[in-house]
Amino acid sequence: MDFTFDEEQRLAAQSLRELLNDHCQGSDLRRAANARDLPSFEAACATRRARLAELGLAGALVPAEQGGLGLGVVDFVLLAEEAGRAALPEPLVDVEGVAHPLLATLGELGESTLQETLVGSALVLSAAPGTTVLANAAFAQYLLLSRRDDELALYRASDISLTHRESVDPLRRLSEVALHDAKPIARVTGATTSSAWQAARARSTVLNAAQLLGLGARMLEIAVAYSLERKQFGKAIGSNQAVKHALADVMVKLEFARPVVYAAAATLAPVRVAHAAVAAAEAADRAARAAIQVHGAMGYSWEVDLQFYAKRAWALAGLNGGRSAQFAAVHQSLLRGELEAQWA
Amino acid sequence: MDFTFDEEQRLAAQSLRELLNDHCQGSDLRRAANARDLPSFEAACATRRARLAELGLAGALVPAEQGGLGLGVVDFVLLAEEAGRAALPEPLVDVEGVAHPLLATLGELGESTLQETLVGSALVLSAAPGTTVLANAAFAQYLLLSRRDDELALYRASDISLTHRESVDPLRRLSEVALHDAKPIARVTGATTSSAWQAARARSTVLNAAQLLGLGARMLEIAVAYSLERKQFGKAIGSNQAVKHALADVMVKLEFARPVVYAAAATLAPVRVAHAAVAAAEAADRAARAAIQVHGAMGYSWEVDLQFYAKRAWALAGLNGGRSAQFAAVHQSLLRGELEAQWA
Amino acid sequence: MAIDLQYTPKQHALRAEARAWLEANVPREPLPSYDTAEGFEAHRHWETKLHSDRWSMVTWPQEYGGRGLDLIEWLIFEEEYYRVDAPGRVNQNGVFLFGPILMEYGTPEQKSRFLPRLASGADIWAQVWSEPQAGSDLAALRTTAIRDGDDYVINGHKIWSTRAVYADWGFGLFRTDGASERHRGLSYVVVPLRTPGVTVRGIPQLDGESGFAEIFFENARVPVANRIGDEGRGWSIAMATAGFERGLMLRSPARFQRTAQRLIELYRREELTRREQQTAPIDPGVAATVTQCWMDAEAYALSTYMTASRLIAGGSIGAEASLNKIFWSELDLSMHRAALAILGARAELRGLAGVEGVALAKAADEATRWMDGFLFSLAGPIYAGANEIQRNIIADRVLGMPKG
Amino acid sequence: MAIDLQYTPKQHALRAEARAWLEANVPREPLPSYDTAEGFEAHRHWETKLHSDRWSMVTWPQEYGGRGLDLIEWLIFEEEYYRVDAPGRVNQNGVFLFGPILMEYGTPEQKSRFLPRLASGADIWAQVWSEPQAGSDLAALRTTAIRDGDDYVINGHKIWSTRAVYADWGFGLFRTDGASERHRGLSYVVVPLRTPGVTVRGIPQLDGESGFAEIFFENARVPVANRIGDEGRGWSIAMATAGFERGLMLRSPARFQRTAQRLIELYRREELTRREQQTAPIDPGVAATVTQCWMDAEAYALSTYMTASRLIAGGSIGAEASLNKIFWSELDLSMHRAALAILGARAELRGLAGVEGVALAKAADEATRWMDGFLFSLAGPIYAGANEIQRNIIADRVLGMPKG
Repeated sequence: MDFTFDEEQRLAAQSLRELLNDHCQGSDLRRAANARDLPSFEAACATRRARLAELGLAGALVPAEQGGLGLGVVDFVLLAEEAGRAALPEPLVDVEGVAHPLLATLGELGESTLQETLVGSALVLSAAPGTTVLANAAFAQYLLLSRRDDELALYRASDISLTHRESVDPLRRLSEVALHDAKPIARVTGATTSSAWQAARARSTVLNAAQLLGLGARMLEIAVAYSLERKQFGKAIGSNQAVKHALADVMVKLEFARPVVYAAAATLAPVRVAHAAVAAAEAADRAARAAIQVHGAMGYSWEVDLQFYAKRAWALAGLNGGRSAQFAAVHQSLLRGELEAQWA
Repeated sequence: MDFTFDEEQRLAAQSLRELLNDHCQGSDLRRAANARDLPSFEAACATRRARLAELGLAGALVPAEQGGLGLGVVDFVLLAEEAGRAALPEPLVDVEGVAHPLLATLGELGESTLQETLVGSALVLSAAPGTTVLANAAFAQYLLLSRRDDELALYRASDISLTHRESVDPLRRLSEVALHDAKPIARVTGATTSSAWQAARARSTVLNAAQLLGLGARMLEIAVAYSLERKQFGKAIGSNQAVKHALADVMVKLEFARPVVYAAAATLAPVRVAHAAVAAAEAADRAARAAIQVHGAMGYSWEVDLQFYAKRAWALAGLNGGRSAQFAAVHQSLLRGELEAQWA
Repeated sequence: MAIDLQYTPKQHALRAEARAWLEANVPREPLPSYDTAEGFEAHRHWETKLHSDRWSMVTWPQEYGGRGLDLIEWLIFEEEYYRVDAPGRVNQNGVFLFGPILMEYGTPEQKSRFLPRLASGADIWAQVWSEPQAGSDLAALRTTAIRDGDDYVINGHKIWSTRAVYADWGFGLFRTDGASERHRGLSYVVVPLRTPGVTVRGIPQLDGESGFAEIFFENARVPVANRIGDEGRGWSIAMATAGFERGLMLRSPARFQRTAQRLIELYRREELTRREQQTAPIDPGVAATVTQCWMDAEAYALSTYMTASRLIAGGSIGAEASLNKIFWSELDLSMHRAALAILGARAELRGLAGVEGVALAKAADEATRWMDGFLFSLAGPIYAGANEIQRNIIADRVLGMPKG
Repeated sequence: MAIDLQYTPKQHALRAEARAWLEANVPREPLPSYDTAEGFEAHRHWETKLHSDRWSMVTWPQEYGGRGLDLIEWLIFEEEYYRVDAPGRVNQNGVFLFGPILMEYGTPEQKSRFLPRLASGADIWAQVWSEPQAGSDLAALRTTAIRDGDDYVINGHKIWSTRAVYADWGFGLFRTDGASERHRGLSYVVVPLRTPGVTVRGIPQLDGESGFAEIFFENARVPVANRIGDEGRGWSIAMATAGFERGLMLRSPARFQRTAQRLIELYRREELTRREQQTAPIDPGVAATVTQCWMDAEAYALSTYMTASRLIAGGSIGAEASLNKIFWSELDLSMHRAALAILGARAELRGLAGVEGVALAKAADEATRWMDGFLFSLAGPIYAGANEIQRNIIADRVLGMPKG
């Protein structure tokens, strides 16, 4: 029993944080958000994308024998948190945390595509069966999509109908996805496929929870900074007890969501994963509301960077069934008498 | 549409308040609570009981042709609130609000008992079918009890097995009730009986809600007074924003529970009654918690009067199924699509 | 005349008349947002239409184009208005805030100059209170209106003016005595927003539209005749705007009851879908919130009826403005959060109104309405006096607790 | 050695050993409350029993009768302790608060004088901090201990001393410099509670028992040798007690996990009954709260394991004490409120333990346990520093916000 991250895990997160400090500040996000079309959006993100590629995270969760780094989700969770902190527009979590290891389960069928995407010359994304809208699909060359739980199919993005849709988060480029009669370039079926989808969904859920943690922490920082700077009735609003207590409560929510997310990443136990999603979404939502309210009318405006983090938090909170479905999952476990067996 | 109490309703409540100001202060309650046995408890309450009897409320909700005042529940709701405010130990609400009008539905069968209890020479109480514990039964000469919804039976208390039980509220003398083979002195059955029980339950629920309102308001007053008196770090604790906001929130809860309780009393519509029970219990519970916490460690002690009001609030909040069952009733109405039709 | 929650025949008749008129006249399709140029004009047209049958300002006296309705009648009208999802009132600042002030403090000339155009929608009014350094603290205002002959010369910077992007006129407080401090030396002045020296700039909101504006004044001249009430008396006139009626008129209970109803519809529809698809029911937390929201919307309505009855009976106003503000703003937020939780992943979709043949269009429209409402509700606890300030007011003025 | 949430073989072995010992030795029937004379002695006996097999203070060094366990091992022991509902620790003030202070600041003589008797339960210790005018504000203490030869002469009035009604000794802060103010001039002194000049009076609580006491000092004399650490240094010694370990040791996560488990059992049992009786299910609000409580109890446990791991790895403590205090106290209150809501009308019944053949006995026992827990949990947000003060600490010290 050792519930601490090791040096390597912490250093990797540190490197990503430094990169994002340089290339993913509010001004960078604003430039991308103001882009009128896809090419100018990509241009606004080009430098950061290049730096990210150099970081060597490709195939982080892909087994070493398939050319990846062979890491576990727990090795990736702090990276996801950093991506959240920065409201990173790039789908680092969706690709390295979810799609790549899923692609690797196709075995030989997906081998050439895996090699192509690992070296960064192409992007692969995945979406659980039943998904109709997918973020960042417009940038992908390959998509793992399926209509059924027990089928995993790899498509060329160009074979699929993708239509741009607006998200509340200006940095999430959504596409409505329609398979029509597209033919996959590889396809597997059967029970192991359905467990591969389940595992992908668990990774996605826990890593999104980690992003929400990062977003929440960032919004808390922004709120504190603003409360020190902004004066009302002649003193910094941050000296009001009501403001202090609201932000202290945000910190409580964040700090008790944190170990839940890490434990979920370490165990991938279904109840822990669902709990992580609930706790992180709740903490991030609380942070967003408190931060917007501390900003007073300012929090309501496009001009403050806070909006980027808040909108990302709202978008991520709905994924994989959303906070409500994950809460229901924990509740169902309770009704089935499964919760008592979690320890010892 | 006129949502104001009239002069007569307000004056009746005013009279009761004055009586209770004289005879139902914390010191009076404490004397009764310290009583070791039933006779000394009754002695501690004797003056107040005599004054209450003089108030002329007997048969308030009994039709005039049966010797009552012929009032409606809405005429009684402010009186119930005053009884709550004072944590009145006597079962004014249970007798005049619930049992007497229920007894009146027995018609000729209960006529002589009704006349006896209306002139105050005997006390009648009622308990919904299924009840095993009844407050103040030890003081009653007659009990309306039944094993079934569609049966209403009047018993002599002396024919029934009553065993003293402790309540968390030292001023509620509980009895465990067992009918065994007792023979009722009057008995009716049938559909009208079950609606009589339902009406009694609705009256009990809404008038208990009114008592909870009064209790909540009293606890808020006590908390405010204490916060002005008690100093910490050199200033009255009531000057702390955290304390102010907590008490302001109690007031919000109380003030928005109030019209719900009054509307429930005026209409006796099932959803409104359930809503009243939920709102009043929530407001009183909030008031109790805030008041205890404002009192700091003092709130935890037997020495402050606050305890009497808090304990009464906790006891009343569980009656008629309790806050939880009433909330469930509103929720069931929602699921059945009944809530949309409440207005216009 | 004890408590009686039955409507009178006259009240029933009013409801029937309002319902018939609204059903016949409310636009079939929702108007575009009044925070766009096109939507603003569409809403101005709706104001004119309302006014043509005296439904625009039903509580105003008949002589000014109203119906002289009392507060309960007004509540009934509002219930009908929200029942049919009639358009938002683009001129609500003029109708509910400025109009009543003008009737009380304006000169006969001012009334005849402003009221008819306000009533007909010919002039749409914006409120011009806040400044960058004075949010909830109006006494910290610094924008000056200095007398120069028959004019005031205005200099300064106002912000968070609702509707000001497209409105014709603004009303607000200006410092007419440059040397004064705090509450003293402020006057209540109305300003045309399309006049030299006045620059209006929209502030894009979280939802991308501009409901608020900044206004820059550089030697803008308005005649002294634009001052309402005495010079230096602006503070007390403005405070008369800040009481109960203001809170009530701008946040009628019907609005929250309608939202609660839409939330229940969303909940029941979703439950039905899940039963059909045999997936897990909605989580009990959201289920409980939906029920609680219905109860709170009812409580707010009942409370308003009770207050209205008391006012009609000659009673006076207590702490209702602060209590109401806290209650409705938290309710509104709670309802929208619950709706977004039910929508799940659909919640992030932005509207596709008018896009034909798109599978997502209905879901996206619904999501947009709830998300925009959510963003708006986030501001609820902020504007018109932060809830924390309302709690201070309750504690200080009602509960009698000491100032901090 | 990345994150690894598997227990080691050594940890498994410890768990097995503790489980076996506890199952063999824990009293079959719950002991009477330690706030009664009889219950106090029964609990003292249990302390002695624990100590006889070195389970009394498992984190103490072996030389003082402990097992030198690390924090994670301690957590495992606690899980087993609560799993079998073992008795509350009547000497917890001594074991977790005073013992560690004595080991760090005491002289060799003091250690050999106090530690063995503390460890064996021969002496039960009470904490003697608060005074009527100094609740959370310890620097406002006024009770004096003035040097007179080789003695201190104590005068004043302490209050809210837990366990003091029946305890043998008390530890606390006294003003040894009568002219000093605030934090200066305080010393850490231990006092026998059965000595001339010391009057202990129980304070009946909401549940009718006396968990707290007032202590009146009238020229009570204690030798100077009863001072722990230097004269006038009491404040910093006391503050060393107020950190993370204190909060953790007194509120081990296992306690809240056990309560959450009992709550879930209550909930499931009630659901079953209602299904059998075909009555409405438990309301969704309570259902959601039960689920949330389980999650929060888990979160608290995981958080503690994370902190313990960090401390074992040489890390230092941040704001955990304040964060934990807020979290567990609100969780504890929430669990008990949910239980009372499920119990409904049964909740008001007081215990009938030992009353034979009474139909209500089981329900009344269960209700009493939850109601007493509820009353206790109400104090949670108050004692050991009100939650509002903890929120100030987080805001001021961790978030770096300005003092009010």
